Amino acid sequence: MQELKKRLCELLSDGTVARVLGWRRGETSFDPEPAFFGSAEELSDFVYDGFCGANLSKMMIEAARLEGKTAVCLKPCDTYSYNQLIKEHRVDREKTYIIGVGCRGKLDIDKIRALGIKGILSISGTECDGDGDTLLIKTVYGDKSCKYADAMLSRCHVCRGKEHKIYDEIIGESRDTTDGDRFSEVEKLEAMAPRERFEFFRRELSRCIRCNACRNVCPACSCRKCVFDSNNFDSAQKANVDPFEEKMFHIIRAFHVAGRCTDCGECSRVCPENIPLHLFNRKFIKDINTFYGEYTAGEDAEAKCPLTDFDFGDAEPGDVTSGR
Amino acid sequence: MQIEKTAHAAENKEWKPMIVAFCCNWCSYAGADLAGSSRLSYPADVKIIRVPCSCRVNPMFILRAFERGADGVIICGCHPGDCHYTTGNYYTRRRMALLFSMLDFIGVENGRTRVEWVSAAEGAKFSATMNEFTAKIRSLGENVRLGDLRCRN
Amino acid sequence: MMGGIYGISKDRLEKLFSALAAERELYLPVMSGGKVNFSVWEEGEDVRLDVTKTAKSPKDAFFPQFETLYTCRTEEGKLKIDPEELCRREFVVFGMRACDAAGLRVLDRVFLSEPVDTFYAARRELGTIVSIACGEPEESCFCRAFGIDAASPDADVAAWFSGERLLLKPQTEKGTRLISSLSEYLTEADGAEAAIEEEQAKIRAITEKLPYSLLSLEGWGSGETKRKFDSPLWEKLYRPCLACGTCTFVCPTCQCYDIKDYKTKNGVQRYRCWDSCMYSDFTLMAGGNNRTTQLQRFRQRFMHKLVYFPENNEGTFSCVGCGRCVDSCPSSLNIVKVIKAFSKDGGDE
Amino acid sequence: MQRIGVFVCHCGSNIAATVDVKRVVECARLEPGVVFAEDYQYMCSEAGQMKIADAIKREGLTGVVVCSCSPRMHEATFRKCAEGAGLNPYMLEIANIREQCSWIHKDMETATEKAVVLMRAAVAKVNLNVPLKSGESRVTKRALVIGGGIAGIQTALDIAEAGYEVDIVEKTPSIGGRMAQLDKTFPTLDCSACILTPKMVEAAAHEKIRIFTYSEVEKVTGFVGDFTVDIRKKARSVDIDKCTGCGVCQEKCPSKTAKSEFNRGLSKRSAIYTPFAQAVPNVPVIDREHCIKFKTGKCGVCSKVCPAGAIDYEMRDEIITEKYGAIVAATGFDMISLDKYDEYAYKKSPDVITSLELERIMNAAGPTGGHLERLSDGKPPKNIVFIQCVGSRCADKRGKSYCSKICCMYTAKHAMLIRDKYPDTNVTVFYIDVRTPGKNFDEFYRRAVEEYHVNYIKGQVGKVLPQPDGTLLVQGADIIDGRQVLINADMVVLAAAIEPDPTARKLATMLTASIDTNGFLTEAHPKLRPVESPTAGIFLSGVCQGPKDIPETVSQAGAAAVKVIGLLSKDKLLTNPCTAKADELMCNGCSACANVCPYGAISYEDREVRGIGVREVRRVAVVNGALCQGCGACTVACPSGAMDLFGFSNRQITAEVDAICR
Repeated sequence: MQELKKRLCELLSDGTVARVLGWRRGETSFDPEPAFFGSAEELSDFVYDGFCGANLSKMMIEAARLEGKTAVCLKPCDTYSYNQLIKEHRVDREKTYIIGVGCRGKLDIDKIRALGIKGILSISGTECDGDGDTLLIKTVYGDKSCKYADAMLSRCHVCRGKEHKIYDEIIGESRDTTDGDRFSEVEKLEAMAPRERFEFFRRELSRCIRCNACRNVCPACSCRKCVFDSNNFDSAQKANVDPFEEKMFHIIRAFHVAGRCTDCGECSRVCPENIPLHLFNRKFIKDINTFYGEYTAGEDAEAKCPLTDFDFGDAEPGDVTSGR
Repeated sequence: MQIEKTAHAAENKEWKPMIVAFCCNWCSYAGADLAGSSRLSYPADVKIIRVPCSCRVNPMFILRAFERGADGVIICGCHPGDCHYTTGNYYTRRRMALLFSMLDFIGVENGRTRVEWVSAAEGAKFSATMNEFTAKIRSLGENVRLGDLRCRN
Repeated sequence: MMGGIYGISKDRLEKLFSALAAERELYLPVMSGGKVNFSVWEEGEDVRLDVTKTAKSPKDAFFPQFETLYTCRTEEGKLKIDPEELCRREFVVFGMRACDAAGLRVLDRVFLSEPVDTFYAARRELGTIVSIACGEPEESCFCRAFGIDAASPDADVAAWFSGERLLLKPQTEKGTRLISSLSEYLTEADGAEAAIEEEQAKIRAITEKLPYSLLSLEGWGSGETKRKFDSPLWEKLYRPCLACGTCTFVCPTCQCYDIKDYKTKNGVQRYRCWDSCMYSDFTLMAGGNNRTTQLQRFRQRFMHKLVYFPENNEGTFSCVGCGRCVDSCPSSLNIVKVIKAFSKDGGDE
Repeated sequence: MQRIGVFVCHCGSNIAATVDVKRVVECARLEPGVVFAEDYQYMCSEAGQMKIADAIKREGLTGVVVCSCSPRMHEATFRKCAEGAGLNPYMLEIANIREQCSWIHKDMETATEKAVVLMRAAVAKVNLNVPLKSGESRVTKRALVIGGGIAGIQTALDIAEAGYEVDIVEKTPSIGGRMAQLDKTFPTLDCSACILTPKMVEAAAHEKIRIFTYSEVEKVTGFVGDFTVDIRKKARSVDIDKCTGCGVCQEKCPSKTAKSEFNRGLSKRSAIYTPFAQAVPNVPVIDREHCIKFKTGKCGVCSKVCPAGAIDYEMRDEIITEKYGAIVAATGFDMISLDKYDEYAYKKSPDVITSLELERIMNAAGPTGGHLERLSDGKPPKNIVFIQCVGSRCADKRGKSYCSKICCMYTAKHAMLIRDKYPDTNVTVFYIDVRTPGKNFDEFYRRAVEEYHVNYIKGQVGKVLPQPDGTLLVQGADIIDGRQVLINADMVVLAAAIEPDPTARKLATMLTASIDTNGFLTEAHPKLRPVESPTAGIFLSGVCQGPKDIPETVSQAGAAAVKVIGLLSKDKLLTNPCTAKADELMCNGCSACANVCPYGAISYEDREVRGIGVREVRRVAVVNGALCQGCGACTVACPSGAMDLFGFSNRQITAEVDAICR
């Protein structure tokens, strides 16, 4: 992190960039927040560790409106999102200086809590450049520890690789964290009977409180005004009124980001009710791969989105659902 | 604390399926007209909404229909390659393939949605399709998985 | 029976719940999908009284996220209005924490003052609260900063876990009624006072050690409104805010709602649903919105909780320090950070 | 709130026999927004229309629903009627209670119930209708014809004759196209040049026609009535105004190694050349690849010998930008490459030739001076085999799935001409089918068989094997007699499939005109709009749209011209008001809509956007109303719903859904 901080200071002081977008140390060792830094002095609060899971690429939409260049710290998975935003003309590459930061998996405080660890005062072993695989956790109820991997966000277990797809320079090492199959959850559901699937989603979605965190954090959900906030379809709504409304919201949201979603996993990370929202997106990704050939949104900034493209020989909607 | 309601107890009236058919203006709507002028009947449960092209059909409309109590939604357009706007139905095909797959994924019976290509000359096909689709919906019964129960008030 | 203390062994709780649920609706913290929330209890559910904080506060037992106010319909061209009936069933919310119970006092100030919100009042009337002291407070808890004692909840019935027993102490008439109706399952607990005191001491000792417990609210409350409003700190603080409504919807004291119409077969159903000051259409009017930026919306939330509300309510803050927003903010933003930022330099920077 | 009138038509008994129209009227009266409802025997009759018009005026209606037959039948009628009564025509909607209700249902109760629902949906829609006004766009009264073959020439001449200016862009040095390469034409056997060259001259001389030869279309922007086209005039190296066409330069040119394109590579030409003697313009070009001056810097013979001083080695490509109201594609065809047909030994033996090469051989101005002889040894062939459908009606990927249409007839022509001129030559034709639908075509073919005794064998040729003695062993099958046929031929002529000119694909992209899987430009409707592209203002002439012979090409060329004239005769164009429009405040500028627009109607502009609390420059989608055809693909591609379609708006369709489902 020191190297990264030093480089950021340099970029600011030599005038390459007007500001830095990174993470600011929070009140504890596990609540850093995304922040802009305008000077080397402000950077003293800069932090980059295992809890810096937030995908900063969406904030670059805002940064594009600011005067001068912004240096942004992007993890490998974030660079997909950034590419996708370039493709959609939402960010300004010219005004961006991308520092590809290393990643050895990001941590989820809820995972630690789920291990029954309460009253957490501080956590060590979260450094990005460290290579320990144990976290030491000080709590009001005594000292605890857990495996780094056990505290990782679910998405990191099915990481698509630690290669930055776009960057100006890379600082820090990455470590492969993949130990699961990205589509296994989707496949498991597919194998279930429709009735079971329905019950599964009903149970999960019934917890939705329509807080919109999933939408607002999503780099693909970058609409200036969401359809669910406008009256264009007579669809303005914020209540979770009935099980179907959540389905409508989540299905449409997933549909709108289909072919654009980079599977960054932010939706599931931020859900206060722990709803596995990534399942919708992954289902679309899997279907797109199966029906129209492998496609990875954000792999580059040029490829045509499968939903604004077609092939004369595409599968018929009827075959697709009965084919299973 | 989820507000949940269960489907209304059997109303006195016999259940009749409610089916929304989106038809493109150039082929399928004309196909429906031909079915009409050829007196090829199909159930009155099918109600047609005219759209310029099948690619005008937004998934929002489909979910809205289900939310409002539709039991089945069918989209009809020109055959691939014959689109009045050259490429519209190709986009429809992709969009609906993905949407239907998703509905299936969340456990909605996949017979409730359908896309059928019907040309202006295929009155008989239009009628046959609607008969078949209605029969399918009847066999599936009332849509309880997607409906918003308030709309039945 | 008022004043007495009653006990029940942990393994008989399930029986107690059955008895409670037989007569009335029973809300309990239940685990589903890895999260604990209050919901109407059914046999066999995974009740988790050990979890300090539910994801969502239990306020929606009294102020649901969505409720119908009335229904209009046309019949033969004539308009008919069916008002929604007020709550008529008794219910118990079992397992609330001291902070949540205090949260209801905040809601009371809003909904029970004139004009009284009849929907809320009816539920408040019929609902009995059993609140359990927090055996294991968490790091994000800071109820103490608001003068709330996690060790002695202010509710119809206060309860403590002590060893293998749950000790219950009715504190209101409603609470007494509830306890008497359960005499079959409860026994008068001997030496309970001492056990409770012991438990309380333990809780208070832990609370001392929690990082935010000693948060100072100096400078907040009424006064110096404009200075705080104009503080340059907001510009820095709001930046990571996603404008989602998580903090508002998990909060036990947020009380804002929106009223909307749902079109039905032959009319509309007028309903209200929680609103969030974080949303861009919050207080949207025909002529536009008086808060057009996220900075303004962000500021509104905290100014309301820490300045406007106390100003209008004899110094009572509209925050009870439950810490749910601290736990759930996607950007790790929270009221603690705001309070601390201002306390450092009074907000002048 | 609208003031809607509902008019329910009995259509005699067509509707009234199965739908209780009175009940529909009664139900209509209870609908929100409806202030008036009535029924009538025949709404489309003059009296019926009067009722609508009167009610509009009397009741101050702002919207009308007619419950009647299909909108495809009378929507235009009723909208015109509404307009006459002072109501915006787009405030009227039809509920189709005949084709989609009374005609298919027998039970009165059921039909009436459905009719009421359809009425409600229409009322719900009209409640959200807004008056729409067709936009106007100007028309540039000049046409562009791309391609200078017979199709292009004919189209240009017809347009010019009607008094409009027209430009022809031809990529080769001369107009004339494929027809100029032909010797005789079927079924009259008249000389191709004799009927074509006068037209070429006429076009060149016409005061309304400008011809840009050796030029290509580089860029097309704009839309119907108002296209802007960049034309690249390739450097000819010869001043077209000074050159007298004397031909000395070509005679003296020391580089004579280039293959003559016009003679299909069967002869050589000089580096400075005109493709053929009757070229229009009769001005040579310098082929810089073969010119010694350009290759080595030394030579300059042509410049020295040119009496007019027309040679200009410094000449550069020039871009001309011109505005047009209409564009006609007449890019024609070429023969497919036979590289993949090894079995016919086309590459191996000079005596296996294509039909077009035979045309050149038979032509008096061709490589052999019109004498039928083998290219290998110059001997007259005694046995000639014609093979049909080489690459046409082909199931595999090497060829084309379609019928090239002209081969049967030109082969009959060739066979007949050969038998006529060289009666001792045996001519055999292998065919799959002989297709002769056309005026005097079958008679022509019968003559070849009956009078000229051409040996037609139904069957395909498996292999052509060059023999050591210089002959070609043709192994074929006679499927009628069910036997193998072996012929020792001196010459084999392949009727190779024709395919769209390779430039058509690029052009289609520039014009946003669609092409089919075979590369032919697609017509707007295969039957009713065969000479128009789906893209407004783009017309199709000749083989670029599909295989056709000369008479068909000429008639299509004329038809395209009429469409162009019809367009250019207007001063203003009314645009379809049911077009898409983006809400600037909501638009993300993400380009999803533009990516699915088949008409290139959506562009992006950096515009200052103003709204409550918003004032900034943003990249927003702008729909060109003149180009947009209103399909709505963009509206679904747009995630925020910023893009909406007039006449079929999101809220309108949602309201219809709600009305049907409630």
